[in-house]
Amino acid sequence: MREEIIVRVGAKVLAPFIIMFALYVHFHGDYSPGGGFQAGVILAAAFALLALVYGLEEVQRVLPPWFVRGCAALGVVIFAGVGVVTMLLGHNYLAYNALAPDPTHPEHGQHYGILLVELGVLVTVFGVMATVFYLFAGRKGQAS
Amino acid sequence: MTLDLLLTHYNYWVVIFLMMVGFYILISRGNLIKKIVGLNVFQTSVFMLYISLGKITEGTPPILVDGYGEADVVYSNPLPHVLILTAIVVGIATTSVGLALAVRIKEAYGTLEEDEITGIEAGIEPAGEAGG
Amino acid sequence: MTAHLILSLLVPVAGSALIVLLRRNENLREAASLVTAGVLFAIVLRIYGAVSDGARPEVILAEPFPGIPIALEAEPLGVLFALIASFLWIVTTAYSIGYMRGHHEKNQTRFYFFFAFAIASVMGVAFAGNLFTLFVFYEVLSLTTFPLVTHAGTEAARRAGRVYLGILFSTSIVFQLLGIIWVYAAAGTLDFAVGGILRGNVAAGTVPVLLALFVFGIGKAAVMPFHRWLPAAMVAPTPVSALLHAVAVVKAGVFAVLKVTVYVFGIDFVAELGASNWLMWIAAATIILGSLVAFTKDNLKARLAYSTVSQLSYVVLGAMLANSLGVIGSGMHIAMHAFGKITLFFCAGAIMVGAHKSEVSQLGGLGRRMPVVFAAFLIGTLSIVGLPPTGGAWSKWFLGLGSLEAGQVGLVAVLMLSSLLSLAYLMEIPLKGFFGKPAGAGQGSGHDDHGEHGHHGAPKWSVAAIVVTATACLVLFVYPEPFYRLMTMVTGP
Amino acid sequence: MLLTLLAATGFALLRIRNLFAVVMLAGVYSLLSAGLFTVMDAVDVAFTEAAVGAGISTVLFLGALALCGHHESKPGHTPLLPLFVVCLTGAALVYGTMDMPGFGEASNPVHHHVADHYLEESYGEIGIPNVVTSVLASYRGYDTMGETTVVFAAAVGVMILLVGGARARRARGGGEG
Amino acid sequence: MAEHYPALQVVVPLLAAPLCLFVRNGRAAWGLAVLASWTALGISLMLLSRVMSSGVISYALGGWAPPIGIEYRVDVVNAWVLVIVSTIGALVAPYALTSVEREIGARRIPLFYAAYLLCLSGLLGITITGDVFNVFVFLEISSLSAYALIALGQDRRALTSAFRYLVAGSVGATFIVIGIGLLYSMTGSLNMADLAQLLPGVWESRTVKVAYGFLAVGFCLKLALFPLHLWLPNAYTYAPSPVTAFMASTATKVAVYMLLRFFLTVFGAAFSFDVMALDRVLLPLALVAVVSMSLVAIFQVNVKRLLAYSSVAQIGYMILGLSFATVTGLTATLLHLFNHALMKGALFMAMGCVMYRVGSVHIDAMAGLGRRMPATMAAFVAGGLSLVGVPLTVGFVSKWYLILGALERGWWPVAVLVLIASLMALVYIWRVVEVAYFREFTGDQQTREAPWTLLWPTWALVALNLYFGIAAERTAGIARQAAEVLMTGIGQ
Repeated sequence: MREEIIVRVGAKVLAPFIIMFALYVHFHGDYSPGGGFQAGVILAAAFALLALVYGLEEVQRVLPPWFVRGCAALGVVIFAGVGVVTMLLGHNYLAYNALAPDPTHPEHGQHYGILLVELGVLVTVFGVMATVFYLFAGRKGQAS
Repeated sequence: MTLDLLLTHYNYWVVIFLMMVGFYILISRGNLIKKIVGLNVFQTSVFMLYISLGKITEGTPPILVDGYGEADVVYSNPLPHVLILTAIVVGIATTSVGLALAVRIKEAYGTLEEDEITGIEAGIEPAGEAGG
Repeated sequence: MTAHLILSLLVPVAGSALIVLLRRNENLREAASLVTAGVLFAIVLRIYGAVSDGARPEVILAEPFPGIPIALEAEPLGVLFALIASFLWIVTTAYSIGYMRGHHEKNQTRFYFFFAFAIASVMGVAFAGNLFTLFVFYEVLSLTTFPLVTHAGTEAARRAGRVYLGILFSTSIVFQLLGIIWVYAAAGTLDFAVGGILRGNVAAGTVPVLLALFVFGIGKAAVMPFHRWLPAAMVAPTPVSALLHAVAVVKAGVFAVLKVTVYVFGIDFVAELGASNWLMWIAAATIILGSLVAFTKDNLKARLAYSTVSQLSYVVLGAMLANSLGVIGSGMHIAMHAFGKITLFFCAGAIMVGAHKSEVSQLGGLGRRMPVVFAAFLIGTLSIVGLPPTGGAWSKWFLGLGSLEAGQVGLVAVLMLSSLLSLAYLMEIPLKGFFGKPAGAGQGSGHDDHGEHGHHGAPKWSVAAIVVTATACLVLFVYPEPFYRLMTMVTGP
Repeated sequence: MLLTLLAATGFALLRIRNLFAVVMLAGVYSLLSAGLFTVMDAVDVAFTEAAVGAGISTVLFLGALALCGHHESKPGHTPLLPLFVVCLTGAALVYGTMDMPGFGEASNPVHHHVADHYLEESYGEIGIPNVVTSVLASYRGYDTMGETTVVFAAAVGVMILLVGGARARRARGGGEG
Repeated sequence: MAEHYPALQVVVPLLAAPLCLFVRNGRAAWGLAVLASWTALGISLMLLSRVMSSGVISYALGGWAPPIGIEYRVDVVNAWVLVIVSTIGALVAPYALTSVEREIGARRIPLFYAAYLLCLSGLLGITITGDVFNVFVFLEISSLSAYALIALGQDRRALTSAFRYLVAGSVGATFIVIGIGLLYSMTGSLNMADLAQLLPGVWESRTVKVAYGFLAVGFCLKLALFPLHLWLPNAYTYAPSPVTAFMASTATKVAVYMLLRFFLTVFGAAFSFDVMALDRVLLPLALVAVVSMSLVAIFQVNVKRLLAYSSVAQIGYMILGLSFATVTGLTATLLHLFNHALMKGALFMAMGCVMYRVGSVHIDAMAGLGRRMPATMAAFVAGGLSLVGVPLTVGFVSKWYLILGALERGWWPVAVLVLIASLMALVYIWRVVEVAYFREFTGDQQTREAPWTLLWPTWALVALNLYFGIAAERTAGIARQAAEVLMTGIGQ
């Protein structure tokens, strides 16, 4: 597959678009279908595509396994951390209103909160999907 | 009455049929990967049941067109969607762990057929226990 | 006085700790054992003094269930039992020093440790303030005596231990515990009370069933068919057989039966309903059958064990008679049989250590070499049979009177017959000892390996203990007063 | 129509023993169900199902098949018990739906307890038009946190199982317990 | 901070889990796990004391009042279960250090602790939540991490048993989801308290009854009620020792709790017992479980498997208490939740010590260990006696209430069966004891007592066994209060 120049170029061209699309899905989640989870999946799929075309090692040089693993954990920390922050601000767990204490416009705090937790979801899902993909793909050589 | 029931409920019943196909694959097939496929089908069908619950005839997706829900626009119920989004994620999580287990089982036993695994385990049972 | 109650439990426990601490020096260790026993007896004497003056000290140790505490209370029946057990513990400790050394037993520290623990649980049984506490200490006693029974660690000991714990636990869990919870469900309390707690709380028809749950559930009373554990327990070292399986454990069983009958059911209640009639005859059957089996046993300890089975049912019988005389006889028999039977076991042990003989048929002529031992055996025998001038005569007397009062002439006959039987199977031993011919060389060939130890005769410590208990048997004939008074306090005027 | 296709796919899944085909069909099944979700106004769900069911999980299945081989052997015995269990379960469910409110009726209780609140108040309270996102990230944000954790747990699980590879397997030979 | 305890209860271990992946060293991950689990224990104790003194605590997550948002609702019942889970969690965590270093490869140790913490937070989350769908989410957190933890066992059969558990667990979870969906379709609500208000209006509908059935099957799969227990024995046998100790003492307990919560609070005791005849369905199943599984346990040669079968039997006791449909019966169930966690925890931990030194838990491997590893085997004996139900141990306390409950209903044959089953427990425990104390030691002469790092958590549990066996007043009081809450239902 490595010799197929069209595939290589195609993948190279497509990948940024997929990543762009993922980010669009993420940030436009408020207005249309989509959000952190779908974006994370798509993002991971982009790298999976690159890995299929260029080989696992190449992609792992850009995105080392420890990095994606860290992402998987980081996302959870972000999400749960938002809750802890709102708690420290004197509100209930995950009560985003605490993030922008403006009684007339509670939605501001909600915006920040949703943005942050969606980011957490994105990071975790991307990290997890990439990790799982690496592990399955990386095992190929060892199977008897 | 019967016809009425049929018309208003056939959707559920087809979904139930699909569920049962998945369930049947899950519990009757010996191949571990096929079992996981069955589990997927089973769960996806359950998702359909939920989404069916949320559907309102003539409704539209629950994305507010003008900010506030106007009376003349009927939105489908968003809550089942949210639940199922969560459930889908849970489903893929289970699938990935199940597949990882299947891979390891294949490596350890050289097979993915439940019968053969049971046979191997029965075979090593005495030696394994006594050697313990 | 409540402090004394707590001390009666703590002293043996502390003693056992001391024993472990002093395990390096056996003299100190055994001194600790003796001192503990002495202190305990002194404490029990103080309690006796208070109780005979009419005090009823009580103390709550813990309250596991709301309304069901683990409580200690000293009342006459319990004091009687505690008095016997703690006194005989001193004697047995002295005896076992001689025995254990003479027999070169292993793991002596473990032996003394669990022995002291067993005594602590015996005290708990004696002073139990309610049925729950009684059950708790009863079970603890089973557990703490298990390592003593299996002391030898051999295959035979393991099997015997299985029978021992198996029967004691299954009866106590399936029957006794069921009975206790049933009583609680019906009466809403488990406290012992004069006159019982069941009157008016249960249907008349269930009383016999409930009573049977206790009589059979208290497996330590060894009522047939749940007696098998007692002969099995004889694999233990002789001091264990002597104190625990002739006195403490088995008496804990019959004591519990008596106590339950008197304080949970109430003798009048039982008598009115005739709830115990068929159980009387079970006890009577055990008396006779036990004696008959004893006849067939050539092994001395086994013979004594079946004799115990038979004699225990005297006590159960006395309780089942459900009248004052029967109960007095019952309590007296706890005391009298204790002194008699412990003497017999001491003698058996002394013969084993001194002459390496364990079978009745090997005893011929030994009496001339061990006159003190065999004389004591004779006294013990008389006491068990119930002949003057020994204490055993009194308990038989009251039991007989009780049977007559209950209108059970047949039971009097049973008592007579069994006395004759026991006379026959026990007298064989001193008779053989004094008048029989020494065992032939052919019979002894199997025991040649003992030759190098020689026939030293019984250890001094042991002989001293034997003399004490045998004398006690005689003294109790002249002076049964303390026990009699305690029992009349139980039954009331 | 979609439902019929789904049923056909399900049946094919049951019969086919080549696991590659099965996995592909499972992907098709997911896509079809995504279509169904769209028809039923669940666009978010459809999007996710397409990405997950047809995308990621197919990739994972293929990865697993590459490691495990792809033929399923013939079942050794007639699975009567499973069939019975399945029929019983299905019958119970159908029985249960008898009293269920009709499909798509706006008066169903489902649509009126908390759903009304989400549709009517969410713009004021949260200020974004996609109600699904509002509910997902805020009203039931905690569920979503749980969901994120589930995904993370899956990653931990897969790592536990597949990290280390061949070395771990050799060690296994000695560790018979 | 006190008002946030309900959230912190779950979030502390949940946050600690990803942090385990950032520390590269197994010991640091262990430190995190210990810290998080002890914090969770502290929080659960404070929650319990607050609930006891001032009643139900409702915590609105995200600040959205229920039923709009997700609610955490703590009453005596789940505060009690939280204490059970976090107690075991707090003792297994320190125990794991030494055991895991022996049984699990170094690279996986941080992962182990991450999965362990996830499992703990999942179980706590299931217990504390007042929202039925949230139950499912946290159920999956705990289940997924449990599958992975079990698969960490050294034997390759750990893999297959984890897979079987995964299938059974997923079927159970899916059934629960179906049940929840049906309930939702009839009421439109997911909040437990809310459902409890709404459901009486639709009691008569077949949908609710079927939902009930699906939830029942789902929970019974999760709690391994006979005959849905088949996944359990192997899973417990081949999992690493600390995992077995943890799972056996918590996972099935939480499943029992869910059953109680759904059937008695959400549906209501009246519906469960009068309409669905739950008691009459569960009674025979529980009795068969108690007797047959005790019997099966007698014939096991692998001690961990023996204890696993015993667990299935003990779950039967808990369900039996429920089937009495009385406050006393439920008290027995709730007490046994706690007590069984204590005794099985101690027993499996003792087996972990044996595994550590001897490398096997086959019954023949126990020969002579009474002398070689006196503290370990003494702990086993103590835990075993508790399992049998000897007085002064917790096992006796639960048995007491169970039999009292049976006699209150006048079901004395049930009481007799329970007692006979406890004799069977005596038989299977005693088999091990005899081998340990009466057989000659045949193994490696180097075999010594287990290290104290393993022994102290084991003995801590043994001590709790004895302490709450004597001071059962407190536990029994809480259990009774909780039983009354369950029987009267919510808001009445």
